[in-house]
Amino acid sequence: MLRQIGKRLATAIPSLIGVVVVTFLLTRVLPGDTAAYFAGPAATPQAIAEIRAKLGLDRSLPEQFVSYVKDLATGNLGNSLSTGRPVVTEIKARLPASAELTFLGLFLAIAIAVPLGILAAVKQGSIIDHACRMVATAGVSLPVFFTGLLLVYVFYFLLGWAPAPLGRLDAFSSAPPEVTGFYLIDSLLARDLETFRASLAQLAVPAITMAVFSLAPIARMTRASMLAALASEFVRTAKASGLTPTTVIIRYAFRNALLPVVTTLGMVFSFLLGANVLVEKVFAWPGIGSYAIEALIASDFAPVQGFVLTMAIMYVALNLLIDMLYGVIDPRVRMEG
Amino acid sequence: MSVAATPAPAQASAAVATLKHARYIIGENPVTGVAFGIFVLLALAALIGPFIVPFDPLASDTAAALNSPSAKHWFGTDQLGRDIFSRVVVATRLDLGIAIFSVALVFALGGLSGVAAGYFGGWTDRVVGRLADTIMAFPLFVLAMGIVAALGNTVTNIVIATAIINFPLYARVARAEANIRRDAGFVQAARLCGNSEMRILLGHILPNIMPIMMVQMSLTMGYAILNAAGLSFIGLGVRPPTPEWGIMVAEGAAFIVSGEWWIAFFPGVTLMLAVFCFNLLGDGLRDIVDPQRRT
Amino acid sequence: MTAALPLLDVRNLTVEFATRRGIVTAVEQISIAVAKGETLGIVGESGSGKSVTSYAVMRILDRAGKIANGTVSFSGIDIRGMKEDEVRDLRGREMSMIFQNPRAALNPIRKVGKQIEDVLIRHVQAAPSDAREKAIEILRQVRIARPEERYHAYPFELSGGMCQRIVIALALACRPQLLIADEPTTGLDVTTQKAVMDLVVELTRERGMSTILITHDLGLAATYCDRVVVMEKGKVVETADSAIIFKSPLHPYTQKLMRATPRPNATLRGLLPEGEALPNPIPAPPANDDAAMLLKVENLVKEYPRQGATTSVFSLFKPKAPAADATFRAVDGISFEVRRGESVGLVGESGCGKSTTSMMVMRLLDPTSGRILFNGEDIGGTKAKDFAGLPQRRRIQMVFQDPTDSLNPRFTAVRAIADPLLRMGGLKGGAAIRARCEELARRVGLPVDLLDRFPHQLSGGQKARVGIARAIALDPELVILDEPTAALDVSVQAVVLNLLQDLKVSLGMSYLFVSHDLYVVRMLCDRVIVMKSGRIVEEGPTERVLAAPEAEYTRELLSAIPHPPV
Amino acid sequence: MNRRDFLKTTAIAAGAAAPVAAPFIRSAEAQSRAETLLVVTESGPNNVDIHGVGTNRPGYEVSWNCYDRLFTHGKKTLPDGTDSYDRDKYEPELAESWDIGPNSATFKLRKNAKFHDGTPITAKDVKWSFDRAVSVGGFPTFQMKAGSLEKPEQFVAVDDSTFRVDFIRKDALTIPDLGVIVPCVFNSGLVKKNATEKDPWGLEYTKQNTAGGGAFKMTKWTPGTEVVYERNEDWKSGPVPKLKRVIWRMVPSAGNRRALLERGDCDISFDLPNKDFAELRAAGKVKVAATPVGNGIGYIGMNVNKAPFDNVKVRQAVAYAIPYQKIMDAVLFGMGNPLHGGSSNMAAEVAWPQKHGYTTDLVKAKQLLTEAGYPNGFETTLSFDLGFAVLNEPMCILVQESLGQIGIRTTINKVPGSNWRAELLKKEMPLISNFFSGWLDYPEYFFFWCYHGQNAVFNTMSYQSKEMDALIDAARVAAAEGNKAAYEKDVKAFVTKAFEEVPRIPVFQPYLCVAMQPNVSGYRYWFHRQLDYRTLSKA
Repeated sequence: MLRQIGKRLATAIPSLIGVVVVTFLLTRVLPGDTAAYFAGPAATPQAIAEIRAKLGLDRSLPEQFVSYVKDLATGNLGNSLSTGRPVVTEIKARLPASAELTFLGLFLAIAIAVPLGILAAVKQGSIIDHACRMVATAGVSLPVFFTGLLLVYVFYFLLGWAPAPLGRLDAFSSAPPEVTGFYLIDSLLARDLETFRASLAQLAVPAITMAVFSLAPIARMTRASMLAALASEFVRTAKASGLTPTTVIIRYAFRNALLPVVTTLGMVFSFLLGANVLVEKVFAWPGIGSYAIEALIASDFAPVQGFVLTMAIMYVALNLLIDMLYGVIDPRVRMEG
Repeated sequence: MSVAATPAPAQASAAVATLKHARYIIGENPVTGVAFGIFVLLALAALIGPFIVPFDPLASDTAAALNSPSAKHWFGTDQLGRDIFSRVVVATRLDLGIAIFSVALVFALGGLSGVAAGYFGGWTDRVVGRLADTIMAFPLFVLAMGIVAALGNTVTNIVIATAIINFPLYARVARAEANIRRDAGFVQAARLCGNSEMRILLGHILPNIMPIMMVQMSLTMGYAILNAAGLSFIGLGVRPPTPEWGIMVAEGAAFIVSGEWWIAFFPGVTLMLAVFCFNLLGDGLRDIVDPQRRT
Repeated sequence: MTAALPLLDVRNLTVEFATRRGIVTAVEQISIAVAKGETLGIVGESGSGKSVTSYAVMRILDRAGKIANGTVSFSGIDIRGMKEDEVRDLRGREMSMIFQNPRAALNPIRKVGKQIEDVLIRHVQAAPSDAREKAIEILRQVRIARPEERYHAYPFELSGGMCQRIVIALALACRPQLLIADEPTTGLDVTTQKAVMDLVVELTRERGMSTILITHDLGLAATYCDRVVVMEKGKVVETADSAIIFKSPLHPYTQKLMRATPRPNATLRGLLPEGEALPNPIPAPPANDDAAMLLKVENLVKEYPRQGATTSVFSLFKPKAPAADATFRAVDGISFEVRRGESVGLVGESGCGKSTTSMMVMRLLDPTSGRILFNGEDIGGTKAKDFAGLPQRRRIQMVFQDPTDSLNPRFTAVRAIADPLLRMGGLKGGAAIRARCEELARRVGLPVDLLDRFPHQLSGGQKARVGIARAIALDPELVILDEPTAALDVSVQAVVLNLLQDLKVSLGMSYLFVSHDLYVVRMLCDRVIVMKSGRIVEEGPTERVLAAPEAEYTRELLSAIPHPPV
Repeated sequence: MNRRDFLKTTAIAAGAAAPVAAPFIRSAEAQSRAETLLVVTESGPNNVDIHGVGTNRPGYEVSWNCYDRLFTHGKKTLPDGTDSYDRDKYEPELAESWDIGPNSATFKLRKNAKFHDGTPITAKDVKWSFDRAVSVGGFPTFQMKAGSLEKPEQFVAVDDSTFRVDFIRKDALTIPDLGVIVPCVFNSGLVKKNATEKDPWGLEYTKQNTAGGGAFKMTKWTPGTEVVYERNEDWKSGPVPKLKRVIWRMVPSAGNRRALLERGDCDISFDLPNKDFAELRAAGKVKVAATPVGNGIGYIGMNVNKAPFDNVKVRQAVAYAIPYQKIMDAVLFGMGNPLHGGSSNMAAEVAWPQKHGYTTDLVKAKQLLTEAGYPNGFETTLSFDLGFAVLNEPMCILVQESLGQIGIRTTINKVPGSNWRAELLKKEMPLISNFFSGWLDYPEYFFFWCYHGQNAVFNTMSYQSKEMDALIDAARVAAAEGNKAAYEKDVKAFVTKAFEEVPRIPVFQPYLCVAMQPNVSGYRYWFHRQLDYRTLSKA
């Protein structure tokens, strides 16, 4: 098993190298003049040149790249120019917020979309099937920022059910003592139900926004692979053996249909990480997505590079997890290793 | 070239059969029918929209700013008094354009390289695979943002960025489908007939994976529009005053709380309908273009 | 046969399917009875409604299908009128079913033992505590060696025959009264087929069960059934004891089917229905070097890497040769020859290397070593992917096993036939090519008006003809026939085999005929080569090999083939 | 079915949310809530040191509230009833009293004033801080220079509580310049302790930590998310603020900020779109203070070094083609003073900004364009700062449309906020929409940076004219010498010239708008356009 993980990680290395190079180049092509930005409103050209030299931006691209890679090798992602803090610290502080939101969104999406997909497949061609398709498709048809703003408008502004979109906790609650960085978990560990409810309340609307966006691909894939599984011969055998519909649908059909669904999850996760950026902006969420946008707009290279690299590593880790899940679900995959 | 061997009447009858089949699919699946209807409307709007709209979509009229929907302004007016209905209709061409061109581009890039990877295997496969993996490892929207920010926010660059982030999807689907067929009987037969590898790839394999690619294209067309909208939200969309759904929604969103719901609502609904329609068409399309499911 | 109440009594059963073209009647007014302890064969070609009948009995028709009329009673109980959960109780416990393609019939990601347990527990034949023990016992009963270990196996770890035993174990776990076996051995090698069928017969006899054997293979029905029902296009055309039906079939369709089934001493013309015999073709003018060597294969070897052995992470950077022990030989140094105008049969069970050999000769696959001489030239040295550009390409053609798979779904028949003409025919202009295609169509007996159809609009036999027309379009000297009739019904097979024989005579081609069926080979081939595990075990004139096989393996093969009484 | 599931999920989530939607009902928090101010704005500080490299506007706010200056400004009440700082009235802050002579100014510091860490504040700290301001370069040095504060030698710590500034030349702006944000007093001991050889002024430390003695201490800062202040209970440089705590949250979505205000979930916010301010003010649920920004204009600038804008007739044609009233109505929603429609281009008063004589007159514009040799117009690019898109974008669209009618075809170029400064510096954009305001509310100060031939970054039009330079310089001298008549003449002359040659077209003087809950009082407008928490209180 360990060898397999190692192997899988090794295959990810070229992609990660690709990510590092592409991000580096992309951030350097950005039109912003970082030095001018940080020289402030009243800077003279000399002042800007000084700052440029100080930031090392006057060196050639290859030189800059080499020193960037050297830093990377020591785990140093550089300092954010705009906040002055080490990018590693910032990402460490913000990643849990994004991760908590993204995972809860993904979890919600799975919890809704998978049953929908199964239902649609079992009742293929019926009104229910069409309705499932419509609902899931409608969710993915709106720009995610718009869904978010709409939900805020309805559930916060009009109805007052949701708390103010002020980030992870309202201004007057204090964060639970940090263990995992996930407020939901940390507050439970601290047996602080009040904070748990407060942070869940803050999470609910943004997580729903994310979930709505990712329903369609999961539901569509669940339905398609369930249909394939239900039409398979082993399901016919199971039916001919008199097994109950629940056993047939769940233990025989769904377990087999899971593989493509799990594969889709990897892709959906990648999309969610992107959508996350917009959702965080809408909900004033102190995650790394909003951090990255601000940095990108400020042409602040280091955080953008750090963000993309973190996301890439998360993506690789998730895919590793999915591969391992594959092994759990499908013995054929396990044997090949 | 090869079509010469097939006389025209056969083509015509095939076309008639396709039409009949399409009518059948729509008859059987009302959802696809509805989606198709929306598509026709959108296509119509894109073609003749600019000639039939009641107002100049760019003309401001501050005296009539922020009017709610009325008989004169069906969808109301925006902050500068521009007629939202006219803007929504005129924007169809640009939005469909972005969708179609980005899909065409990603099909040309991802689809073809994916087919080649699946068919030839070996280093082609490894290179395309690595490329797809690398792109996939980016948070896709952020990559699009970066590309547009770096190259400048023109329509062309939005199209390019959208195409690039969809590359892995196309490459993977095309690769998988080509890989299944690389040793299929008809491919072997084509080899025996003296077809070169390139001709087999383009003339035999590609047409056969088109149905699946069409589904993929239909789905990503919707995604392309959403992507453009997201870029508009963070200020990287098309240039004003060009009407575009995403930018109208993004700008209109600021007016929701103050009660001018129509500014974001109508472009939003149109955008949603378009994406919705592409998504649903994807499913229906597969039935229409896949001859094996026709009898 | 007996006055006692039949175990299963199907009367006036009509099954309809809602399809895109409206209601289609799959089974019409059929009546079938199965007595206790009896083995009934239902025989028919594809589309005869034999499987649908069994699904209707089990009430596992898919959503689109429904029983429109008739009654099905099992031990006197009306199955049609039962509630779904009541029928579910019957399934698996009172009547059960085994399917063709055993590997697909098992849940691929569940241990086989667990799958048996599921059924046992469902029908309260075992409690969760002793289910495992019972499952292992049942595995033992179906002759699975080391059942305790196999309990933990997944279907993909077992051979096809072994999987079929598991399926049988599933079906018999709860000791039902009726077993429906739907083409249980299709896709299995003849030797495996015999072992599986013998096992089914033994187990059902010993338990006094009734069995319905659904098959397209008259030989199988004749060997194992007490009574046979012949179905055609959803109707029962004849029912009789098997001893009687094969001796003196009454219905014309039964007669036709009987004739078309290859038997040890049948002739090609004899396969065709009476009165439909074709005129003999005019032989092609004999070539000058009549008995010259056309194809000579010397020490042909094909090695494959063992699965999973070469996937190195860094293969992008340093592709390395697989180690010697990581390979296995699909074809292990064989040599043979085909003379001009000769038909040579290449026979063996699945995995024996016969298809690999044909692909290498066809130059679709590169051999690991060895020589392939065609007309005295070594064509083995050219890479398969470059061979399309060589002039020899048009001299060697092939007819594929699966006519559906071998036709591009997006090409019309005429386009498919025209493909080699366009690439290598040297014909100019659409009209000339069209004319040649029509000529070829007439030659292979394909109505010209079907030429503009797509493959999915053609029947299996018609598709086979398109494939043959394409293969002979360039007047090749050697045609490889890779199980050209394996996917066809017997009556169609009879016609196609005759067509192939006639074409060979009139065009003066040589055939390399790859098949698993010795009787078919016998009718078409002058010589036969028997392969096993990548090697040739026996070679010689067909009549001699069949009449007096020298190799033990050949004898085994011959004896395993079921056939109707001669 | 699935729809019902979805609604159910939402309802559960919302149900869970309900009890905490109004957290302030919890009695324990009620007290602190009353003494806590919740501020929401679009963006937060990137650096809490005004001397730092590239400190943004929100950073000014931290500096203003956490550091003391020698003196501060008094209060005046504007005609509409809002409070404003008084440009001409100085009040003690760190200095109890001061004495301004012809060549120097001497300040007596409070003896009991302490930094946040308890260290007493001495004249040495003041000197060190001022030395730092003139030495670190960049913005602070520039700002000091604007008041002729250029060399460390000018600053003398006479004894622990006496501090003297020596003048290097006569400059009327020297004393006003000591009252801006930059000359703030740092805890020199603390900063020096955290300085390094590479960073002798400890900029890295103060970038993230406050080292002052102001009325508030910054206790927490999460960039892009939140800033939290606590009141400095030991503050001696003024009355102790009423607010105990200030929480400042960043909410990027303007719609959400308005929603928070309207639902009473935040106390104060000041960067909403004008339309929202106008509507909030009309609705009356929240208080809106709108104060014209002193010495500030929104303008359309033209690059006079590039054809066709090198032709004054073309510039005048553009000035006649700007749809002023449309902009006032549809872009500013009345939250600004119009600057068009004066009786003529002759300056009417000694003030800046003031009305010019241009109006929207397309016939005249077309005629001027024809005279200039562009009867068929031309093509150009109109650029704006995406960071201020709410205002700029609709304005540019209106300008674009109007210019189109006289044949000037423009492409709108949105420049991301980060690039704007760099683009301005290149001085290559032909046509821009921009905003500028000077801290020091004196016309010659504005003109010195925006019209003077020294061509500073804010002279975005690259306008150079010897006459103009002479007039501006003369006005500065006249001001320093107290020659009122000469000063007034010069100011009127350079304003008139700016209007005649019109390298930039003043379009409006914007209002600084702040919306707050009715129970928030004590808001005061400041030249730096950020909040001063010291005077604010909650009922």
